[in-house]
Amino acid sequence: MDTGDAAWVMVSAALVLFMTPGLALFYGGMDRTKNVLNMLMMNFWCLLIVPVVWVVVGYSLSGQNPADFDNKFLGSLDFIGLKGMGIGGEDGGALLITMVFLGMFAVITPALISGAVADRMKFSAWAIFVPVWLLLVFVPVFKWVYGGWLGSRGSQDFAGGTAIHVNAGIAALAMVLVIGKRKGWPQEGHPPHNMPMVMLGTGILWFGWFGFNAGSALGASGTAIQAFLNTFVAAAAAGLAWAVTEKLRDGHFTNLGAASGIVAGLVAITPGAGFVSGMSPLYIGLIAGVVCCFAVGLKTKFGYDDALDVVGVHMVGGLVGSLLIGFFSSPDYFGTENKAGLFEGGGLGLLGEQALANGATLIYSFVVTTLIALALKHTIGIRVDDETEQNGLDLAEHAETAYHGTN
Amino acid sequence: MDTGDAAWVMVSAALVLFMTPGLALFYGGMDRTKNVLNMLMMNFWCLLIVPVVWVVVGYSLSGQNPADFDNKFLGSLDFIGLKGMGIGGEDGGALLITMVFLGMFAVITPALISGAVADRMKFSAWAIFVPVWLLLVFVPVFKWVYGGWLGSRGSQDFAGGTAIHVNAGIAALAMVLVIGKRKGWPQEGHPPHNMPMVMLGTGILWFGWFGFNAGSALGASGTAIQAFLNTFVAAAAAGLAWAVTEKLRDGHFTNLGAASGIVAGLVAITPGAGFVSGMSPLYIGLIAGVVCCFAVGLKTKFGYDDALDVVGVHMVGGLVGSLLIGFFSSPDYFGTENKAGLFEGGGLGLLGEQALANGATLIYSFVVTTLIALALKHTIGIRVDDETEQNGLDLAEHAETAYHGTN
Amino acid sequence: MDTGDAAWVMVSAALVLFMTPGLALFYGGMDRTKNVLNMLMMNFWCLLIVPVVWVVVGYSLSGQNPADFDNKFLGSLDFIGLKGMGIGGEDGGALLITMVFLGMFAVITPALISGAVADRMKFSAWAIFVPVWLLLVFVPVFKWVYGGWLGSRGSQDFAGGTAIHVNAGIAALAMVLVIGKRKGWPQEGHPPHNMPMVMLGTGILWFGWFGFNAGSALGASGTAIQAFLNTFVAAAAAGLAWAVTEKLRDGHFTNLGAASGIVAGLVAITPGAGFVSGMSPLYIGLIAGVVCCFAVGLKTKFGYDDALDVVGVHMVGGLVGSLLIGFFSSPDYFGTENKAGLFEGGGLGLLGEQALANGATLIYSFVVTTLIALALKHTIGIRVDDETEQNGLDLAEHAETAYHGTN
Amino acid sequence: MKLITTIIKPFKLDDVKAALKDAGVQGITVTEVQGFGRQAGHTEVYRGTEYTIDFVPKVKLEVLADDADADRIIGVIVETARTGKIGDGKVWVTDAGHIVRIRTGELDSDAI
Amino acid sequence: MKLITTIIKPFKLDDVKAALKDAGVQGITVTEVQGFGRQAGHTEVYRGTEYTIDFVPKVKLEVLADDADADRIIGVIVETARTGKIGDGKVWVTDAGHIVRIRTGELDSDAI
Amino acid sequence: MKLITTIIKPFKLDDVKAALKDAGVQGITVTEVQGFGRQAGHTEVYRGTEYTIDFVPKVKLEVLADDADADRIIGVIVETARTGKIGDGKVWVTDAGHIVRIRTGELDSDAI
Ligand SMILES: Nc1ncnc2c1ncn2[C@@H]1O[C@H](COP(=O)(O)OP(=O)(O)O)[C@@H](O)[C@H]1O
Ligand SMILES: Nc1ncnc2c1ncn2[C@@H]1O[C@H](COP(=O)(O)OP(=O)(O)O)[C@@H](O)[C@H]1O
Ligand SMILES: Nc1ncnc2c1ncn2[C@@H]1O[C@H](COP(=O)(O)OP(=O)(O)O)[C@@H](O)[C@H]1O
Repeated sequence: MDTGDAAWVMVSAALVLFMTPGLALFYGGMDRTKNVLNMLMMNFWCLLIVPVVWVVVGYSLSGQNPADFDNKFLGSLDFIGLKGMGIGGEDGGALLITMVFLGMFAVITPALISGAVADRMKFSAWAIFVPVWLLLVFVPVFKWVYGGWLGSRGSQDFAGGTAIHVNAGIAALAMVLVIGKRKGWPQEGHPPHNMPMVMLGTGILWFGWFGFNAGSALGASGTAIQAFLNTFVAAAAAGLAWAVTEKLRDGHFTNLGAASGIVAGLVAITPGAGFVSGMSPLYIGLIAGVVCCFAVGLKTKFGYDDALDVVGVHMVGGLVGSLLIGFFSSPDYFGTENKAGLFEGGGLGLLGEQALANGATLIYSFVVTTLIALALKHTIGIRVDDETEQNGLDLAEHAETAYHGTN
Repeated sequence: MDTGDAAWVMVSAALVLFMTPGLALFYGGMDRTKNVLNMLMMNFWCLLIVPVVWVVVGYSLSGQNPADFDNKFLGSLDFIGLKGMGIGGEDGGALLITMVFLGMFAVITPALISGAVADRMKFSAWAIFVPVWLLLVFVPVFKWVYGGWLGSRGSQDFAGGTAIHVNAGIAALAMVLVIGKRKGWPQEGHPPHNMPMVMLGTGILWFGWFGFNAGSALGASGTAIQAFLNTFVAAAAAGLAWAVTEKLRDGHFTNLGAASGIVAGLVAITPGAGFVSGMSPLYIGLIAGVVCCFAVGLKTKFGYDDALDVVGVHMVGGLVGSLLIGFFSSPDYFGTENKAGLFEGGGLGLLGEQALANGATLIYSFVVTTLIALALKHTIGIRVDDETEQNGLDLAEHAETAYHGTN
Repeated sequence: MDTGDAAWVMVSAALVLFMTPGLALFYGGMDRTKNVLNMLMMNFWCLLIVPVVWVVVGYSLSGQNPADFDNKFLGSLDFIGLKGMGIGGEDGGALLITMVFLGMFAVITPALISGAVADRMKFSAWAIFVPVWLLLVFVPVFKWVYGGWLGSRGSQDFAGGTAIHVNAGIAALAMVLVIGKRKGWPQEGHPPHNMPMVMLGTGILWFGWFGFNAGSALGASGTAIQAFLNTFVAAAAAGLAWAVTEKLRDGHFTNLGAASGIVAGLVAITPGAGFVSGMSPLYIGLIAGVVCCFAVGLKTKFGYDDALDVVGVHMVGGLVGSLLIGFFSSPDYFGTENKAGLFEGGGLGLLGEQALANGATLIYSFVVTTLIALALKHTIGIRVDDETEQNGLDLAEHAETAYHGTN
Repeated sequence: MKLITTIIKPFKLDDVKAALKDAGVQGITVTEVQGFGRQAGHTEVYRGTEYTIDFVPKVKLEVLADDADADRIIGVIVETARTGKIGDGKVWVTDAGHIVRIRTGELDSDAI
Repeated sequence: MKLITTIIKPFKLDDVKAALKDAGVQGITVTEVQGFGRQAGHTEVYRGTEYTIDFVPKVKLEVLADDADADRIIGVIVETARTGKIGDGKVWVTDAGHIVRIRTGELDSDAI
Repeated sequence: MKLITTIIKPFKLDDVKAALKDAGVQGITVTEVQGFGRQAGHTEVYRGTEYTIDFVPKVKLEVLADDADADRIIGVIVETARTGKIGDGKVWVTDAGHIVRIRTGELDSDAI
């Protein structure tokens, strides 16, 4: 493996790993003092269980080993325990570091869901949910999109807009529909307990997202550079759009608006990061910022308690970005195997494929996630009791308190 | 573009991006509870607006495209919207990633100023100030120093001592002279509300500064390695010098002293990072640490309310480092197009050029920044009303509160 | 130097630098409000003093310059002040960036010890202890293990299990035996004052550890990739093992358990990061997680007040990982100069060497650290007075307070 | 004039505040406190070491009231703050004289 | 003996403390509290959702004083803490007996 | 009924709590406060600028007690909290009427 490519993929993998603690802080800061450790632990749990499941069986089933490229729905069991994979081959470890890089995505995808179920999900249920959902939802959808039936039809997803954000976002919706609303929601609400923590998390997320998107080029290539540039511009544009929308609508530029917009822009540019160029990332960011700013209001309208807006930011942002590929995809730079979008001289074909890929993901993920949630609900239970919810999950679920003052 | 170089420049750009949230925490921790979100938002605002302005028009005007190398005062409008720039050319995207890398500097330069105007500047004025200052001050000075009349005369500025730190530092002074002092200053003062936040910010800044300085070699070259080494040694030496100076003068080794010294050292090594070698970074760091430790006391002496010491650390540190190039610059390693400093067998010529470049920057930036500030003052107003200042800017300007305890 | 290798080693060095602020937060969050700044400053002190000592004399004495490879016990004084080292040579700066990379290890090794002596050590004593210990303990042990008598006999230590973690861990034990217990310990204890800070520190540590371990390949090679993978899997496995052990034993999955396990796994994989493959990192992580979870209980059993478990995590984790090389080392991928472990077709030879290397380190470090500590105790004093201990070290030692609310 | 002081469970704060408002109370001062009482504290385990936290987070409310209103107000508090579980807290009354509204200098009944 | 309690705006703390010191007061105990009263709270909007924060940050001061000094001290507080805007706060007095200085065991007047 | 209030040094909290428990006290309410008194505050220097922090962290304890127990309780507090150094704090007593246990509605002696 070329050393420059190896260096870039390793750095990118490290950056994506760092995103999960960043996400934990982003969510944890928005949460209340009494639940922040539960939020952190839901995210750290993904950091503990997913890598193990991934190297043992998840990677193999995800069908990302070239030997499984013919499969269209699932990988195989040929690579459980990384059988036969090493750095000694002639690829010098390229396959192995790709496996690790993808493993980082496997970590953060279920972690995204934690923001929706905040403040009321039993940790034991979460502990089981994560590996089960990983194998039953993340792994197949990932295969479909990358080298599977959706991808081969012609839909595009550079770094995981469909496979990760739409997938996690719709799963979050399924979860909150089964789990139900937090007590008192939406009459009462609770402002973020620690906004600087939210902003720190945002900074880490943006920083790490350069690895997420530009690392997905799997080398330090021109495509990586374009993805890097797009990640920079789209995040800023979306943050700007969200902040300005709020200023016009509510009267103030807010930190949470800036942070939310940045994340929405990062989500929206993810699917197209390596397929669009020029000012397209600017437009994608601006659109995503405005759309997501309004989308987070849907939960009160429709009455699903998506506590920290996983649906409004990740599902909607992912959909927006993924569909916009149908307009902005520019095959010039990225090779003709990629279709052109409507604005780049292509027809509606790509848009149709994008719609199909996302539609299939939405349906499959929603159905299977609902079934997992129901199974948990009717066996070990999925929701803490009222007293735990009132007093906070940190103490009851983890026997820990976030802040100890008088000592 | 060589993959190793591409990897290094991308990593460096990501590191520099991460510096702005780091700076936000560094400043925010030093600020008071009631103003911390305003401080964070001033920094995040730069992260939102600058990338957009940069790709649309800022980069083009900055004259950093080779086609504009003949211009000596300003770039052109030939590259607005990144016209004609892509990864398809034979440079494989080198120009594009350089554009992004420079964009990160464009983000953090106005952000530096926020520390000076803390606790009293209207956010609406800041929102306008940032893009205006970027185009009227940052962009021309950047051009002058890099490929413009100052640079071509022979002054040196490896990673932005003059173009960024001196420039932002003197602009900070201009701003506080127009805005005026905080109520009660200097009789009353307010210690940092969260020192661990300051130290976290310091850690992020140092980490990111490796990208800032060593990334400015624009490749993973020997020069990058030297700049990396210098960034390591100078920051430590300056932190040590500041901490020891305080210990001798005030009796204690303080965290804020260590943090301030580290930042002062990072600032001071920035201009010479790729031009000095051997033990020179050690000397530069030690000198900067001591000088800046005393320089932050000037504000009380002269009565300008530079709240978080942007002048004392960035302007003074930048000047110290830039002038010291005149002594320590060692062309042996860095090519003979670079002049030698006094201690390296050169004459006083380089020192003269350094003085001239910084002098020109000081004058231009001070005058134009003052004009911008006055224009804001006499139109939309530049300062919040007394009640907002008393109650804190977070609530009045952003309708947010940093910490919510009882929930 | 190949650009990809240069990029990777620079990135790794930056990542390792970032670990020390991460460690400061990890420890600081576990500490009490009144002592957190003292904890941070102990760590930042290493960031200030060690780089200076390292470039001036430490590196030279550590014998890591090829010219000193024949020495078996200590380097020489030939490279004080980096004499004769530059980027102009035909290695293009490879030696210089390696020197910086190793300097980052020199920074963090004494910093590790700070967690043990928390809450009671005089800062003036710490200020002297760090450079003295660096030169008298770190430097010689480092030489012995890397290119010295222990390494040449055949023991292996990829990234510093013996030279760094075992060394710092046993030194921590020596220190607390001389300094004595905190007032009230173990009857009273004090839960962490800020758990989110601990989790942030953990995230930074894991992120940085990719540089620590995979960077130790000193290039973007297959070995680096394997070390990267091992760092990912072992940390997760150990975190999982510790968290599950606590769940079974105490009833809850805790954040501190997850964090501690992650760090224990990172420590344990450090010595073997570039020598084991396949599922070995998984086993090493699982073993280290369980062993260290119990090892942190030893301090109450044996009555040594290792405040934040440096012995239980770093010494024990380092020993576990280092000895497990004797079982899992797989020379296939890493060159036949490396011995095979017991499970990989080797005999007990390697295990014996590992035991010897760690034994020698334990004895030497313990004895010399004890002597340094006693010398400090009987000269300037090593422990703060009771009142300072009661009121907190932040104010008395640093004239600073971590959090200022009412302002 | 009376000063009514009450210690309640934190999650009851919103309810009690609303009920007091409905009962005509125009001002309250709230403090976060730590309570020690019949309601057991809890145990936190960090790295296997148990820490007993004796204190339970509570909220203290102080209400200045006319003598005539005191009993009614106490009644409202008791009724609203009650969950019937240990740790619901206390209410008590002390005499308060010379109440002054700082803004206007109004006194006693006029000041509350 | 009297216990004078006052709720004031946080930014007035330094002034009131200084004025009390000038008035011969040798000790004060200060608590951060949340006030609810005529002074409206405020609204914070997070992601478009409005949260009404009813409480306003206030500071509570407690001063033990000789009976003879109480009125004077109240006067000083009222004068210094006044801004004339809603939310300036209250002062009130309660009787305090058996004041003991822990360090010396001194009582009442000698203990304050 | 009596309300005993005391200001003590924070590190004495555990001892005082234990002593009160031994003395039969079943409940305490604790508040973190800032004290100003004879014990000097301190100076913090940030970047060469001195900030004088007049306030010292203290802990306030409130204990409701039967009239008959008050003196004994005060004695226990004074004895346990004393270090003999400036800043040990104060104890004082106020009359408290109508104590109600919210959970049960029990009154006065039964409520504490
Ligand atoms: N004697 C007391 N003096 C002061 N505060 C008390 C006293 N007893 C209880 N409290 C306060 O009331 C709270 C609830 O008391 P507790 O005994 O736990 O339950 P309950 O009021 O239901 O009997 C305590 O946490 C404490 O804050
Ligand atoms: N009846 C009351 N009982 C206790 N505290 C009160 C009462 N009324 C007001 N306060 C306290 O005084 C503060 C100021 O009161 P407010 O009604 O807002 O203004 P003003 O005192 O100017 O009339 C409140 O925030 C609250 O802390
Ligand atoms: N007159 C007072 N009124 C209210 N609180 C007081 C008064 N005097 C002292 N205090 C409180 O008691 C604490 C200790 O008092 P201080 O004068 O420092 O020492 P000592 O009690 O040993 O004389 C102070 O920090 C303050 O909280």
